[in-house]
Amino acid sequence: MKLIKAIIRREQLNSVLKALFAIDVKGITVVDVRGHGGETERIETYRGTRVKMELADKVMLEIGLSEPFVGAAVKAIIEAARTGEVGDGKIFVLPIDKVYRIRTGEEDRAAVTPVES
Amino acid sequence: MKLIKAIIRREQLNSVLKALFAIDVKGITVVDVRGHGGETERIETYRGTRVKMELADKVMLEIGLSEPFVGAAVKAIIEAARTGEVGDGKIFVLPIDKVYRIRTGEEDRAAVTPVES
Amino acid sequence: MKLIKAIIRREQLNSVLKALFAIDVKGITVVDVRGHGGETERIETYRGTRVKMELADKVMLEIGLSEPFVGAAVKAIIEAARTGEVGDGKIFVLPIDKVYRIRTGEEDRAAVTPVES
Amino acid sequence: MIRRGVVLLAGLCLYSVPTVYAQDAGAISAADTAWMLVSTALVLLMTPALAFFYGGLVRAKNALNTMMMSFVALGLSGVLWVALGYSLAFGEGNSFIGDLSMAFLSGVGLEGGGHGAYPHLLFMAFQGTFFIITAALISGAVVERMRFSAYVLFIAFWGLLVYAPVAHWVWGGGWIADLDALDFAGGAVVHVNAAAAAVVAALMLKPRKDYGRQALLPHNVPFVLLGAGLLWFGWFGFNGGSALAADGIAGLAFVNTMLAPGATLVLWAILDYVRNGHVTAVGTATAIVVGLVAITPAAGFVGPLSAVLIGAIATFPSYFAIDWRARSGFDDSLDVFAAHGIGGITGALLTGVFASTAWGSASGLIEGNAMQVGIQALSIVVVFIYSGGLTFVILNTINLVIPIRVERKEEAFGMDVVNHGEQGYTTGEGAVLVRIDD
Amino acid sequence: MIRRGVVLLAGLCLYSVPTVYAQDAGAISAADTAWMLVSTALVLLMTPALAFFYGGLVRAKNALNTMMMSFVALGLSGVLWVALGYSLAFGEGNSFIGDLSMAFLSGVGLEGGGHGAYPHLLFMAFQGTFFIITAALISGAVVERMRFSAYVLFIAFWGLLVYAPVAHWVWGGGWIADLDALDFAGGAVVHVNAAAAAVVAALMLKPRKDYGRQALLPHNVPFVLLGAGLLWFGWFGFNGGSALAADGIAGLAFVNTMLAPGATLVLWAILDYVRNGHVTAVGTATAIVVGLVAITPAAGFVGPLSAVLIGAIATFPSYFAIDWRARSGFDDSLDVFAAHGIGGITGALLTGVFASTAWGSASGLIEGNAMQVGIQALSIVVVFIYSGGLTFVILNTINLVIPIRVERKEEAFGMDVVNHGEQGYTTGEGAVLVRIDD
Amino acid sequence: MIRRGVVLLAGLCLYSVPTVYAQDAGAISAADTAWMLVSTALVLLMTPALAFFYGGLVRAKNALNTMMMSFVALGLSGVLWVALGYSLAFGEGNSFIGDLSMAFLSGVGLEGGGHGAYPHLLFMAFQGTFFIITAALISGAVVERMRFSAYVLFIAFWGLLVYAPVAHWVWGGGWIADLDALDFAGGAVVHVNAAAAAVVAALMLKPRKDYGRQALLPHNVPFVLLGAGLLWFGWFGFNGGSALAADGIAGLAFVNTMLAPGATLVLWAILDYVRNGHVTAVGTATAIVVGLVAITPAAGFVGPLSAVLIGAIATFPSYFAIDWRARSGFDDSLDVFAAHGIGGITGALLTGVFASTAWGSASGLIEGNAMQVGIQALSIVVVFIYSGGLTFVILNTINLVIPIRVERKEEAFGMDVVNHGEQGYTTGEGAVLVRIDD
Ligand SMILES: Nc1ncnc2c1ncn2[C@@H]1O[C@H](COP(=O)(O)OP(=O)(O)O)[C@@H](O)[C@H]1O
Ligand SMILES: Nc1ncnc2c1ncn2[C@@H]1O[C@H](COP(=O)(O)OP(=O)(O)O)[C@@H](O)[C@H]1O
Ligand SMILES: Nc1ncnc2c1ncn2[C@@H]1O[C@H](COP(=O)(O)OP(=O)(O)O)[C@@H](O)[C@H]1O
Repeated sequence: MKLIKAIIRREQLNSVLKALFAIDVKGITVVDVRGHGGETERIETYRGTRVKMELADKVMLEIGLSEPFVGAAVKAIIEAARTGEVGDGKIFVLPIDKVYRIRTGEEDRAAVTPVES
Repeated sequence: MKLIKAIIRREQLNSVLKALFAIDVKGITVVDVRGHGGETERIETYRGTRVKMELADKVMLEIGLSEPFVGAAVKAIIEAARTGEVGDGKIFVLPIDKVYRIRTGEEDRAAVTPVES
Repeated sequence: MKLIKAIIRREQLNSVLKALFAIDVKGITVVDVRGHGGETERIETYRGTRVKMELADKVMLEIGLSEPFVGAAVKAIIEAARTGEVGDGKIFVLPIDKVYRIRTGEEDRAAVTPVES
Repeated sequence: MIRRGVVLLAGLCLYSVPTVYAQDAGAISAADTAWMLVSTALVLLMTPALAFFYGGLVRAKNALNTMMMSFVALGLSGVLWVALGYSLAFGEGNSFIGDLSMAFLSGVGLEGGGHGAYPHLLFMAFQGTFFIITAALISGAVVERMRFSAYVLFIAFWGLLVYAPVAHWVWGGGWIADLDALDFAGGAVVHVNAAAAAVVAALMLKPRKDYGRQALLPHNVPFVLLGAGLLWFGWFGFNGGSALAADGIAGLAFVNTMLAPGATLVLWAILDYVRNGHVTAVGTATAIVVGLVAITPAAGFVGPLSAVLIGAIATFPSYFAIDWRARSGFDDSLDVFAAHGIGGITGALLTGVFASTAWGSASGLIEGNAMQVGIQALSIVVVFIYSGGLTFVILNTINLVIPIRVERKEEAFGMDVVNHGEQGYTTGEGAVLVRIDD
Repeated sequence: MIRRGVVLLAGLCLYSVPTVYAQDAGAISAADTAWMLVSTALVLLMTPALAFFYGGLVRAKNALNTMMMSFVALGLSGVLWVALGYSLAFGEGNSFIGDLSMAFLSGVGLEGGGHGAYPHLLFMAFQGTFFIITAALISGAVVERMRFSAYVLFIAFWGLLVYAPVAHWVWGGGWIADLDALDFAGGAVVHVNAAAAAVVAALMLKPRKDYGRQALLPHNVPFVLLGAGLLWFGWFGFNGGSALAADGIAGLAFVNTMLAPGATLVLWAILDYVRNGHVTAVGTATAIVVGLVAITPAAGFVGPLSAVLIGAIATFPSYFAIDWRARSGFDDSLDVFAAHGIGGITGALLTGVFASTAWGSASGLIEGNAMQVGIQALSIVVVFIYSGGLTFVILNTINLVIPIRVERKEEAFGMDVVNHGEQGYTTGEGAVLVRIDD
Repeated sequence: MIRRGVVLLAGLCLYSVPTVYAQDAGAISAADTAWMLVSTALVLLMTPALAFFYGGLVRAKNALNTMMMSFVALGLSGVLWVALGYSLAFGEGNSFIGDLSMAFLSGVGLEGGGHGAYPHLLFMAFQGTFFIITAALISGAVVERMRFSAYVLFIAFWGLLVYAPVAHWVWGGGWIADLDALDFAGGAVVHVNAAAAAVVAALMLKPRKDYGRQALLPHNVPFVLLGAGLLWFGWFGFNGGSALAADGIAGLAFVNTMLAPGATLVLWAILDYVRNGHVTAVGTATAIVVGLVAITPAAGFVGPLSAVLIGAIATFPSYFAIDWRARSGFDDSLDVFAAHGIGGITGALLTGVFASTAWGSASGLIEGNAMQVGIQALSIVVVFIYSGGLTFVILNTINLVIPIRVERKEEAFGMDVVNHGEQGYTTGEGAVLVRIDD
């Protein structure tokens, strides 16, 4: 089992979700984050106080997946999130030891297989 | 050392916290997240614009623990977070290489043992 | 490749960012979180409803780094985030299997090397 | 020279010569018209203000629902007032209720009348704004769990079956007016009346599912302060306009409306500080409302120092009532009873104590008219029982058709999404357009 | 006795004797002055109110820009009105446009005049608040993509080249006044006028890049409700003040302004409920504005029951126009056309239907004057075409100098950061002070 | 015919015949009463408005504390005004201070008096709203670090020891009135007075611990705009009401209050654009306030074009003062000095320049009365020194009892939690109910 953490632009979120649903990745958690990377800095001024904004709004997806699906998911994310400009973001794939579905107590692979709802 | 990531319903947060405190898990970080899973979709309408809300408000707990405590913590979370309806959430257990307590610089197990305050 | 997760005080964020930039760590993601640890509890009262606030505002940094940089980054964070009072936070170092840069599709080490912008 | 005669007359017709309210045409004073125009606008603004006062106090997932409970009254109650309410309240009728002689504004024109030297139509509108806000006040007791459609039905019937007759009793020439009870701007008609309905509704709906188990905290205290500030502003029209002329009594009512809440604010802050170690913002906003409620029945009858005293005294019962209520099983969610009920009762009784012919048109206990306190008490008790009783009947009847309470699951979800299909604060992330081809 | 003579006169000079607006000195009535002072303040407040109504409807990253489009008009349009606008609109001139006789307020003093028994200067200010808000209304069509500097230029030229002449036609003794068209407080001058500009501007700017592809949702619905509440409050000055005296007609216009939006609110809620299963808060706020727009041209000409009818009838075209628009390719982002255009047209036509000498100074269709509807229609059509046409010319001209639309990338970034160098809601986290040594 | 005589008289008694303010009974004009009722309500609303203007500018963790610093004045200062303040300011007394003849409103009744043709009590209330907001204005300099209890004590003493005498000097028949200094609505009494206290308080409290090291940004700019909009609205009562009658001078003061901030807004936007490349929303809100401050002393003394000029000229010193201050070590956190001090000084001096008997009751430099500028300057300097000096004494005295500044750790935590035991925006997550059994 792997955990995909993908940091992407907020405005790409909807297309990434669509791309993931299309390949049947349906369990997704989304976190609002802010990031610093290679993007050009923004200057803002508030009543004479001039500041450089080091952080840009991003969104982070966290997805628990069994190994075979990881490649397709990464590919889907990269395609849907890419604009080609600096700031498109990163994907990290982390190992997971164990997964539980809270509702049923199911573990591991069973836990991330979506129910028919 | 392990990192427990538990995605649960917001309205269960307080009971989960209470359950964790009860088994002496006292170092906890909480993140507001939104999730997509098997829950029924919500339709909302704003001045003629009809939208399907793919994400539901959830909350994610992140807890660094030494191995022996993981089982009990997972059990406590599952029990306190469960409502039995689709959308109760998931728990992921990830391996941790190293832990530091910032205040003291202590490492690993010492770092996550709560101080007496 | 490692993922550093550092939970720190919000008011220390700017100094931590500065310290990281100083050692050329430039890819950083920041999440607003709330945490429970050893801090003294806060009582608040709303129209006769008295509550104990179990969570304090914190901020979590997530940084993907190749191994050689981890030590320096952890050191920089600890130094910049420390106030010496309970509540300074924790750092977790997690293993990463794979990293992708969305803009280019580059993998692993190349993916986290900042572009010249 | 103060126009004592006119003032006296105005005072008198306010609480005891209501039969002249009706058709007799009369001259218009441009100045009185100007003031009544402004007052009506100010009172209308109080309903959006209440939406913010209440809306800030609930959780974010119920903010729109709470605000809508006030906003819907602006339309629904406004239309009902024109159709039937005004005539039922101010039509000649009998001592219990008006009649349908002015239904659909029949005969309500631009001529001045017994109500004052400004267009009759404007008097109708001014009174309509009271009808609207009284209905909206009740919502504070039922937020976060009452089904919106049931609420809408409820305020429609309550307005016609409870507010209209009670207004008739007190201001429309009914039996309470005949008793010479003093209610300058609606201590009984508005506040006690709404509070009684609130108590019954809260009891019938039962506590919110998380009440007493979880902390249900205000999602936006600045909104609460905004609401309190705008309520205060609007209340100058509520009390000042109730003089029905731009005269000395209007000045008196106005100034008392400024002073009483100030005194309440100070006392409340002291109590807060002594008991919690903190002066709270939510407490300050609440204090302002309590002071405004307490001075409402008294505004044009008592002197300014009495107003300060009324504001100060009224602090105590409401403060401790809220304190007790929050720890009790009685989920009057936004404390309509403690603020408007207890505040209104305190104010009405103290009107009977402090009323002074040195300022207004009637005497209270301090001028030797002990009876007045009894009359005040009687009027409150009857209004409370009538409003509470009818509320019980109306809600039970509605419950036969529409369950007045949403389901547990819906409550967890939040009233905004469940009842209104929208959220107060959205980012659009994760929202996918639905194409409909109709 | 109602001062029918005075009322009639006031009514008459409002829509057909505009040449007396100018210099002839006259007595001042303190009461009329008081009411016009209040009315002017109320109308001025409508522009910040609009900022919140519009600002709540956009995404958070564009909130300040949207609000600034209203706020900037308070300064820019205010100054232009003093310099040229007032004279162009209300100077004697010819039947198409005023003149420069009162440019820079030359001859505009504190004496009363043909416009009413209060200082001429105050009349200028009252009319100035209309000039300001009309410009701001247009912004609803262009938010989230129009470059701020181009917008500023646009409203400057539009105000002088479009608003001033149109106001002259209708209120300044121009040809529409000569036709005896009825426009009590600006159905054509304000709402249809702004809506025509909005349509053309929206078409020229093209849809927002995400329009129709992503859900563009309101970031703060409570702000929308706050805006609607304050707009309603301010509109009492807009319509009530347009009687230009504290008389019966002011009372009538005022009460109609309270009743019509109430009726719209109820009907809109029913439509919402029937079609979506929910009464929405955004819909309620929209309904209030539509009702206010529809009653604007009629306010002092029709009776209160007609006002209720106008409010009710006006619900339908605007409701379905919004419904259609949201699914169309026409990105009139905040529905200026559906609310102000269609609402204004409906109101103007219905004024021609319901105008009644029993209440105001003119007859409509129901009193046998079928012609009036035609006159109303003609005035609307001409205003619409003139405003739309000139908007096209002005925007194209500006576009030669400054691109009226920001770049795609800037649009993604948000207008607040790009156009104003600030954000509406910041935490300061990640913000590093920049030291400048100048 | 303009009632020039009356106008002149009104003007005169405003700044030089204050001894007649006291007891002599007189007739009441309903129209003047109506306007003074409205004006008083408008000025009262300015304090909640200020709470939002200031509250939006601070960080979220200090929002309630900042707002409470204004709200608490509504109660505390209101009660103190009734008890002592009014009598100290407007009692006959001597040329330095009033007396206690009207303490606890002794002899303040509903009769008209030398202050105008409306109830004396209402004059007391109108002046009371000035007392309240002046205290609240100071808070902008001390937010995010001053202990709330110390602040409360401070404004209590400052009000009685500084505001009351200064108001007496200028409006209560004191020595500045005798000099014929012109201060229509409080340039010196309100703005310069508060700004001097702000400067001293900011210096004594020292900068916030993060000041100059971290970016301290506004948490909610829409609140700042809301505050600015409501302040402008309320200021019509502040300046317009200071005519103390619904006459031509009220009209003049009112219109000037509309035009001057418009001019400031435009100039500020241009400066912003030229220097930063952006027109900022925070700048716009600030410009509105600066324009309002600058026109305050002049409102009823200068013509409308002079008002535009005053608004325009006043932009420059305040703009550059803010710009400098933000980069200096002087943590006048919300720029009370730059906005109210410099704005007030500029306005007071320009009143001495532009005052014109063609409009008001006095001549300035442009009409050859060069002396007037000197008188204006003198009055400002004395007020500034007196207020600053006493502030120093009062704060030092309080500091002996209660440390006026919170601890560093508390400052990091946020004033809302530390001083008020609550937060502005909560979700209730992680909040556990505490059961108390008392
Ligand atoms: N090493 C990293 N660790 C964590 N987050 C990162 C890292 N590098 C980039 N990010 C996140 O990705 C976002 C975009 O990265 P950036 O380097 O600007 O773009 P690109 O990948 O196109 O060069 C950043 O804002 C940050 O949130
Ligand atoms: N594979 C996954 N990866 C990440 N988060 C997930 C995953 N599956 C579910 N979640 C999170 O858990 C929440 C509840 O999951 P869901 O599948 O709806 O319920 P259940 O576990 O009861 O079937 C989701 O909203 C999402 O936030
Ligand atoms: N075991 C843990 N797992 C996850 N987060 C933790 C853990 N321990 C502490 N934290 C986070 O760190 C913050 C500070 O920790 P705390 O124990 O209060 O301070 P200290 O490390 O100084 O003893 C907490 O508020 C919480 O967010």
